[in-house]
Amino acid sequence: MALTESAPPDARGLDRATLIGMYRAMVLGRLLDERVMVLNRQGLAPFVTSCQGHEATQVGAAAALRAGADWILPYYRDLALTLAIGMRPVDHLFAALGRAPDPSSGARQMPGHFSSRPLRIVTTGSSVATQVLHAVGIALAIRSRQETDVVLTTCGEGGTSEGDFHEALNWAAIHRLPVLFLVENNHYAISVPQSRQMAIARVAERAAGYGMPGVTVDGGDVLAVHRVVGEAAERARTGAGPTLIEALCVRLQSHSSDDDQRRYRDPADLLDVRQHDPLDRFRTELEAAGLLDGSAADAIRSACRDEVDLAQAEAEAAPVPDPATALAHVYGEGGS
Amino acid sequence: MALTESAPPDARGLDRATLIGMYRAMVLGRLLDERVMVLNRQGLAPFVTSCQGHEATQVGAAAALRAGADWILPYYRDLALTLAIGMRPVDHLFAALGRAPDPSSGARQMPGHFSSRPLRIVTTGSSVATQVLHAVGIALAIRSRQETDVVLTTCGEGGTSEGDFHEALNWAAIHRLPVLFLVENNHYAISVPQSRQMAIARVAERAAGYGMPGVTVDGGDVLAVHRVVGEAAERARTGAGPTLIEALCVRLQSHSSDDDQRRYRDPADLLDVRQHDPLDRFRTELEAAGLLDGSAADAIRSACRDEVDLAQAEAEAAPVPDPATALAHVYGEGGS
Amino acid sequence: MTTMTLVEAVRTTLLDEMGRDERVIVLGEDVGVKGGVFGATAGLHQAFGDARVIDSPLAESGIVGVAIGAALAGLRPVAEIQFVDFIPPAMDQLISEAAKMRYRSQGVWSCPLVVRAPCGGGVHVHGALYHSQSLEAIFAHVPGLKVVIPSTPADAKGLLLAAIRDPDPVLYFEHKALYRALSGEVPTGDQVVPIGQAAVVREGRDATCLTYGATVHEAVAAADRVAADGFEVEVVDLRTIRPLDRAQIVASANRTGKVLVAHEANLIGGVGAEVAAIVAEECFEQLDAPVLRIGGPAMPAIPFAESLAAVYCLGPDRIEAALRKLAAY
Amino acid sequence: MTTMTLVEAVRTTLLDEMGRDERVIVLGEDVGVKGGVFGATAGLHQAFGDARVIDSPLAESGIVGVAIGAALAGLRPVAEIQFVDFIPPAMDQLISEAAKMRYRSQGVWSCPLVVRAPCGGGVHVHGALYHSQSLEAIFAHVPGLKVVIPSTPADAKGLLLAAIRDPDPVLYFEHKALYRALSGEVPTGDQVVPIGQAAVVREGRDATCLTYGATVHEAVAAADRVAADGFEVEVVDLRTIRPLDRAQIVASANRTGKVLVAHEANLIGGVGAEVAAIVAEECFEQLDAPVLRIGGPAMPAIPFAESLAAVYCLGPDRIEAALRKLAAY
Ligand SMILES: Cc1ncc(C[n+]2csc(CCOP(=O)(O)OP(=O)(O)O)c2C)c(N)n1
Ligand SMILES: Cc1ncc(C[n+]2csc(CCOP(=O)(O)OP(=O)(O)O)c2C)c(N)n1
Ligand SMILES: [Mg+2]
Ligand SMILES: [Mg+2]
Repeated sequence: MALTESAPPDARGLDRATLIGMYRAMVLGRLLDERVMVLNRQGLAPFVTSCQGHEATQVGAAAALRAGADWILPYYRDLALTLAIGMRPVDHLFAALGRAPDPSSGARQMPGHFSSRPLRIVTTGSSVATQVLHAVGIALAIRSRQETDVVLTTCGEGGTSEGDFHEALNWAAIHRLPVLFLVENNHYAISVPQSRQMAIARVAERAAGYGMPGVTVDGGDVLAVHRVVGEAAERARTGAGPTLIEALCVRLQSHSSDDDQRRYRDPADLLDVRQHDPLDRFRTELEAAGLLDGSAADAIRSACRDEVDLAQAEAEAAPVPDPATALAHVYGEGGS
Repeated sequence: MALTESAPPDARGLDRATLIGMYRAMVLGRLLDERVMVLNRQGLAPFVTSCQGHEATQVGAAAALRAGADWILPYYRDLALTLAIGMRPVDHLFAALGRAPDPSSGARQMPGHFSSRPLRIVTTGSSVATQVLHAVGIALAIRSRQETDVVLTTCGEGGTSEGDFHEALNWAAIHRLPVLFLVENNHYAISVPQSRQMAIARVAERAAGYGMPGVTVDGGDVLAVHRVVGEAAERARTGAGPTLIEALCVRLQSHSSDDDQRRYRDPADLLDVRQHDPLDRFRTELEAAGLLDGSAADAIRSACRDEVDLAQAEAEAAPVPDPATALAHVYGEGGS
Repeated sequence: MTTMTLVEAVRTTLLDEMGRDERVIVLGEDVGVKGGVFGATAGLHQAFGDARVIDSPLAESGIVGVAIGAALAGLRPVAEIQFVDFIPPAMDQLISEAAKMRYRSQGVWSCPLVVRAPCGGGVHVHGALYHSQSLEAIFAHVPGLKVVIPSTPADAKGLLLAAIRDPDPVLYFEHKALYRALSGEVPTGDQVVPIGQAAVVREGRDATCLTYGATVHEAVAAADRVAADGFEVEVVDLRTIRPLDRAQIVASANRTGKVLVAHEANLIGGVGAEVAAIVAEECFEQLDAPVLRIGGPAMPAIPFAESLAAVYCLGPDRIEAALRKLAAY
Repeated sequence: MTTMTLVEAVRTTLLDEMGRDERVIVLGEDVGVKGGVFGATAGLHQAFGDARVIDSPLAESGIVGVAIGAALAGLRPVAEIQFVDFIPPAMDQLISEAAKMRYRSQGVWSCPLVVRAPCGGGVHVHGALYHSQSLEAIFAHVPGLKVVIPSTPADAKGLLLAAIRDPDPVLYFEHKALYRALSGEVPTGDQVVPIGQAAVVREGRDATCLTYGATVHEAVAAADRVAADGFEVEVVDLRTIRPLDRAQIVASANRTGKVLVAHEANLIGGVGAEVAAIVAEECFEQLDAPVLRIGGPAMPAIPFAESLAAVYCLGPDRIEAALRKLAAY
């Protein structure tokens, strides 16, 4: 895709500021992710699931939605997505370090279990793909109140094997509900390759069987994702129902900080995915279009690094949760 | 489809005896089903799920398999299927009347929960679609022992909405296992019409999303079902993997003896399904082909009626289960 | 006050509450035009239409999962699972999601959701193994869930109102044998029966029978029989299984010094174990006899054949026998 | 005798048993080349290949349902669920199918199946709410299922052999905190530990602590502490949660007259309730103190932050405090 400063770079008319903003969001996601992995190796962050390789998909999707109005039901890999919607690096670092101000869960959940009511990022648990049904229920509520918001829910290609994924797509299709099912297909579920997860080449092939459109998009192409998600959101807003979107990603890191993918992936494969780093790609595109040069890119990078440094300092200074609160919020007030 | 006595009526070369056998199996299923419903109205059989309208599908499928070698995991509507595989009318009447000799469960389960180890009809519970996964596991065992048997499992179109259905098809496709998934689509799940069950016109459209062939067959056409199931079984036996078969049926009776479909179905619809009675249709075809005439048909009918009469007498004379056995078989012997 | 059956109390309460609060929706298999397989939702679809009375696909995890989502977004869903026996496919949504939603978000998100399901077996319910179970103990073990089981039409109404208005997920189990067997007075107003309060349904000074659901009526019958011999049994209907009314349990046990816990569900690991353990710990000094428990035997559920089903069910006879054992101690 | 960790005992037992019995297969998420997220199946894929060591799709109902089918057809599947927290999606297959298969067919069909899953939380296991639960009480309520939880490498081997050779479905839970924390002697031969037999792991005449899993070790530590003051506690490792070893429970309780039941799982409706209720009923005359229970508080599971997790976990301190309460009674 050719980008120029004068002509809008795609049919959706993204201007330079927006494009640079998307690039910055990807860089911020990457740097924060890298930082958390350093903290992990230092023994300070017990557990990490990395978003590296998924940034284009996540930022492209976020940019196509109305942050704070549209509902987001993410999964544990969506660091860059939740940042792009509006969570702050320090929010994620509170979680990584298990500190009380973690807005997602007050350090009750593992990091990567994002939540923010003001941003309409809905709390998720660890049981894979359960949130896909919640997305449908939220869409039902949206419909019943005749609102125009849409719901985005994400999961990995492994998550599509769960019964809940099936039940959710079926329900959404029957009622033509405003949900986007975004599958971030990185071809591995921990160690299980896609070929042992399904007998089809493309997750999007499932869509027809539910009676909804299915699209496979290059998840390394942030603008393509932006376009596809935007179109699906448009359809959803106008009552045309749900869409299954498969974004082809690469998993640059191991499944989690407890995993070592060299034990089950080919060295050649691991080299190959490095060639598909979505950050390098977008940067090259922006440079080719004359929208970014080396020094601007460096400036973005160092601004992001400063932001992460500051966030880390703030998070490290934050208190751990007060044990006296451990038993709170099991039940709400006002029950009989 | 035109039938003649001399030329085999279809590519699979069914001879007259086979065809008449299939017709007889359908008649027997119908008469037994009607009898159980009479017993229900008399207060003797507490609960019935009728197979009426599904006989062509069930007999066609059974006739395409190797009874006693191929495995069957049926659902509660498969009276004619299990009869055609080799269960006896009296077996079903023992169950209907809650008598001890019921081979399926010794009257522990509701009628319609068929089981016979010698016939490889596997016990099923009431939780819809769970058996579909068991079928896959059995196919796995078949494969691991390098046997050539296949597994047939059935459910209604409602059952396809359960997560287990999805998980089963996906697994079978990945491992190319010898399973036939036969969906008896009668367009209703109790009162819920197909349009509220799925957003697609044909259940078979789901198959492509799993990477297996999907076929929709007129389930009122016993020979078409026989052919489709036979072809799928052939593929499965030769290692080519599973098939999803959708047979379009009519539900002539209410969902069960506890239901009254006039409360939620159009009178016109109920009249219309009557026009699609698979028994009338096969009889007409056989007569047109000169393979059956009125008196032969009457003879079949009265022989079946005699068989059912005898079976009823035997079942009514059978004892109810001995309460002393109620606690047996919770666990097996030989555990440590 | 109006006299009605238990199923009618459920139905009219849903009707009233949907009229009062437009956030309330009903969803489940066959709850629409058919009105549910037991008629508990009859007339709702006519009154409130497709958008608020939703015939779901045949998928229980879907029903509960979608209801959770709707609750997160501000609706008040009342999901019906056709039989409690078909709740297990939804267990992950209930245990992993509904129960933990509030806790895991520090109270930022919550899940006000009711899951109704008919439970139990017994006389004239030819349900067999998969239409007869009582699974409340499983849910009573899960922090974040509440569990209620009414034994009268009035409680059916009062507890259903409480459940719908509760800020948290409530499992509301309706015993099938009570649906139409028994009619009772139901207050006409907005009479909530608070969750967590047991009720003394029969007074007595000599022993306490702690029970709930259909067994309450069998226990009262048994108590009446032993009363003929001067042994007066207090029958306590727990009504709420989680949270248990510990104060009432302990007070009654301390008063009488002899306790029987009785329920239809399987005895081993059942609700009775928790109740008996509470009594054993808190009332040790006051007990004049061992805490007895009776419940379903170690067979998977209630068989189809009546001859076998009778082995499962308690009935007043077995409760009476247990009470006489207490009397004789 | 060889010395090894608990996870190594699981692994070598699987290896041995697959070598001995070609009907044994292993299936689950990441059990193949990766060897499981805890390494419990490491080396199996290399030894037995794709056909017997099967990386499943990410679908727990599928794993258990397929295993059930394989068992029906004569194999001996050992299914791994990656964490016990992810068993709920498979609950219908376990409760409705595996548990009832034999009963509902009068013993004609059966389901010899093992479901292994790591459970529990605690020190240095940063599992948080969904990688820390102990759900055994749910399964212990279900007739037709067996539940075992080893606390030593030797029992891990012996109980796994028993489970694989058992004619019925067995849930086999492995406490993560024990996987590598502790090494122990493991007999080399074919040493089965029969299902249903508790073990006295520490003798004592003054009180009995009934417990299982990782808590056994905490209980022994606590017992050693109070022994310093002359109060000798018998610690009984239940090992099997269903069927419970009633004879051993009752004998020990009768001998000492003072009983503490302790486990990591949530207290309310936990296994301890059943154990306490048995003791309260059967040992009434011998008891010198109320049956005490301690277990997980009423919060959904163990939080991520260590400061919060500490509120959940028992540890030797709380067990010691409970034992001192018994001593003082
Ligand atoms: C119900 C359930 N089963 C298993 C797990 C353990 N688990 C966590 S992530 C994961 C793999 C997910 O793979 P995929 O969906 O492809 O997402 P990815 O991590 O590749 O982005 C597994 C097996 C879980 N969290 N929940
Ligand atoms: C898990 C589960 N949920 C609900 C039910 C109650 N139920 C029994 S049959 C049925 C409808 C099935 O419809 P379909 O699959 O189309 O089969 P049909 O009866 O039409 O042949 C329902 C809802 C059940 N048995 N199991
Ligand atoms: Mg993946
Ligand atoms: Mg149907």
